[in-house]
Amino acid sequence: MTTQSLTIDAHEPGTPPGDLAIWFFIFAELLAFGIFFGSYAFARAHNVELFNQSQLMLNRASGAVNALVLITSSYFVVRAVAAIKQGLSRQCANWLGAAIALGGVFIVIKLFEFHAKFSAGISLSTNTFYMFYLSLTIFHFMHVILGMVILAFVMAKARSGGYSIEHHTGVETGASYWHMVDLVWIILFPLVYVIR
Amino acid sequence: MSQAFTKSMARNIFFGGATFFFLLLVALSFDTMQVLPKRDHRENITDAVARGKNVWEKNDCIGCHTLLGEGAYYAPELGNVYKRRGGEFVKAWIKSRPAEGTPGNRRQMPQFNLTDQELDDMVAFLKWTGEINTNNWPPNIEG
Amino acid sequence: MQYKSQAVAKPYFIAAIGLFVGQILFGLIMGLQYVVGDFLFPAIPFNVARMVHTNLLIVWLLFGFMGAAYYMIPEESESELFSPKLALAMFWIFLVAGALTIVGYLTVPYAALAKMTFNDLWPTMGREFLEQPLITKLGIVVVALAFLFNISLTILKGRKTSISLVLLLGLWGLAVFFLFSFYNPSNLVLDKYFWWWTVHLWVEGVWELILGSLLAFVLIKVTGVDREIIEKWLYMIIAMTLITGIIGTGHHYYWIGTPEYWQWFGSVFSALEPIPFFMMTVFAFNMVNRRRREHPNKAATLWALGTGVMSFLGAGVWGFLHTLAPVNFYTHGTQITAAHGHMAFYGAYVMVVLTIISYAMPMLRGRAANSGKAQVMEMWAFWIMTVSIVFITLFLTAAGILQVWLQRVSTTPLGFMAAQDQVALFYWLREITGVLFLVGLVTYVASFFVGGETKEAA
Amino acid sequence: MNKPSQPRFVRPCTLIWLTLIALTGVTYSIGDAGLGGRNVMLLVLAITLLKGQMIAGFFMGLRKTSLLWRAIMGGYLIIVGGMIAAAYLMGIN
Repeated sequence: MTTQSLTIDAHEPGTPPGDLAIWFFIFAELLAFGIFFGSYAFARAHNVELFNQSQLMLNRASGAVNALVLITSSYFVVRAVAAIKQGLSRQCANWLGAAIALGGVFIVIKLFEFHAKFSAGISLSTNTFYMFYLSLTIFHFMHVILGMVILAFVMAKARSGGYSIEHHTGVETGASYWHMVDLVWIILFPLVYVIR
Repeated sequence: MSQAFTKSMARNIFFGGATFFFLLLVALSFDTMQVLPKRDHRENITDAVARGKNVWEKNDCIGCHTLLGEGAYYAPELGNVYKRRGGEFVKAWIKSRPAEGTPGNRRQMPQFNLTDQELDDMVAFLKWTGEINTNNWPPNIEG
Repeated sequence: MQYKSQAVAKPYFIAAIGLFVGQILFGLIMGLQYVVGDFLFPAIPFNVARMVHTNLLIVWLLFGFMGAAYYMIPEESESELFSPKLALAMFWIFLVAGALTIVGYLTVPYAALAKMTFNDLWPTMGREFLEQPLITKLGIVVVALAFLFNISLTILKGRKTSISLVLLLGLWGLAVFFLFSFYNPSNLVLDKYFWWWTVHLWVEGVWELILGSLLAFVLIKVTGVDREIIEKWLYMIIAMTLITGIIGTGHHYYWIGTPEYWQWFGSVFSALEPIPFFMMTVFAFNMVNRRRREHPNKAATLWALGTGVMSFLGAGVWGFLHTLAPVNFYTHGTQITAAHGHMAFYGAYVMVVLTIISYAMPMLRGRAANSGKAQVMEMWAFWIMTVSIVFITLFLTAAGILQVWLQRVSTTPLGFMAAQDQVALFYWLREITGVLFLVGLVTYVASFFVGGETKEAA
Repeated sequence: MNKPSQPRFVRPCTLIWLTLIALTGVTYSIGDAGLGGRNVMLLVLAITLLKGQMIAGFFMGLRKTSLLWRAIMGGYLIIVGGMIAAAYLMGIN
């Protein structure tokens, strides 16, 4: 028993799940997004009319659907972590696969949204609102892709039995990153699409 | 026992983060390249402007002056000098620098012995530079 | 010194210090020309002095980096250098090419130099920090490639550590981003845009990888802390550096014709740029506090800690002061930039090169550390130079604030020269502090000639 | 050896998931109704912060960590929310 407990991926009690290094990255990213959100809010304060008007041009429904997609995807990742904690590698990989697929749905919906905006001739230089809208969403979009790549690596390793009840820090690390991507959209959606 | 904070994870974050943000820089630069023609008015870069830039570089003007705020801080900003002083003044000024310097311990500008052609080119370059959309920098005409 | 081939680092370090002295002398000339405008005119006009000052800085830091690599890599790879002869040959080529370039700056009018070196065929000269004639630029590329070839093969045949990997990445990045210096379109905006890909991605990008690995190497040696821990922090620090610093390039794209959105990207990311420097400070102190051995070389430890603190102050704090677009609108291209430049370069790059020299030179001279007397003198030099640079920075900041106020904010703005006359007092103070810096530097050089009892290197 | 049973965090996370879905629906409906103004903004923001806290606490598992970690995340949400609210109120004046 004692030898077994020594080999478990037990991090110090009280620290968040996954590798501590990812949490530095997560908080650095959250900080960058946070400053961007604040900049958006204050830029809006100087341009309320423009922001309110331009906001109406956004596709709120696709933003909301994407929120649902990411929330659900995040939940699937929670199930993946739960599965590996039971030693169920296959289930873990399947839940991750489902989460990645939903990430793909997010990407597709977002691409339709971008396509509509770009074909209307909207770019980063159209006005301050669109500068923020495009910067924030594209920056987040790239994070979704990065998150999917990370989850794909974790899934591949899970599928080949690379994780176990004792050793699954990698799953938790990828999961934590993916939840961060979700968290950012949870703030971004109301801020950019709803609040007026 | 595996650690809660591993070197391999730190390394992955380094490579992943660096690649990610470099790609973002490339993407933003791509957009910038699309927008720039509207801001730098490159259709106005005549041969004279191009030659003028060469004269600017050959005499290391940036070693004393700033141009759009970049360079040395020893002598006035020249990005807006065309607006501030006009082309004729610029030419007369460059031409009239005494080779041995001006009296008193004022800051000195060398005599560069530019030809009339080079002076015209330089002014064309400075005029074009003054028309770049710099987001309203500098704050006032003094540069 | 564990490997014979590490000895090639010695001439590199000596050249670096020699050129450093030259850099400071020309700095003093320029500082005086700020207030006594006709000093040495027309023999050495300001633009020539500045070119010599900045180019010497870059070249001596490169000598320092190369020397550091030649010293570190054999020890890290546990293998002799691939070719010590090539390293020595490159040393002489680089030194002679550098010296000829400086002599060219000083003896021939710049326009004549441009003509002599066929600048018209492929104009690359006359841009800040990249004033070197085309042939010198090509020479730098050749030397860099030979150097990288030598270092890379040494690493390939030996042990591969994270420190040598990071150093190698930094050095390759240095060479790759230098290639942008060959791109000089007649469109000034494009020229400036990609000029920063050399300048910014050097000093706020790949050079910081070099800085990090040098510091990590010395910290492992002087503290005896587990390599695993130090390398893990190294990765985290440089990860944060590039995460913030790459898009941080945007803080140079506010007013040079580039689109407005750079004001947001540049501000957001460069506001985060102090974080890696802060981590570096914490890292250096943390490792020294957790040290497992008392290394006899106290001076090297002091330099390492100094690098942590001063790079945070100079690059982190002084950079942040004027990096936000609304502030930069007023401070862009003033003495504030000069203030930041001086402390950042000293705190980050000068100090880290002096750190590795301080650690390696005694070894190269066959002892674990210099005598107590020599170390005390070196530490005096540390404090004199560091305090001087702090005051130089403070005086330039004061001059800059006043300049901004008089020339840009005031409702009755003064012209450039009129504003300069008003702040002359601060330029005098800066020049006096500059002389003090030279005193520190002379003390530093003298410390190499102080004898006394030393222990043989292990 | 017996397989361990399903971890205890799954059930609360399922409830959190459903709550998040419902709250997203509320936010969307508010947007769809074109509602605006100070009180609506505060409501939407409150919902957002609540959702953020749920994700951080349950999905990310921060509720089981030490006070420091919870404080960093909680502080982050409060500061970002506070900035958004402050800027909004500034825009009204």
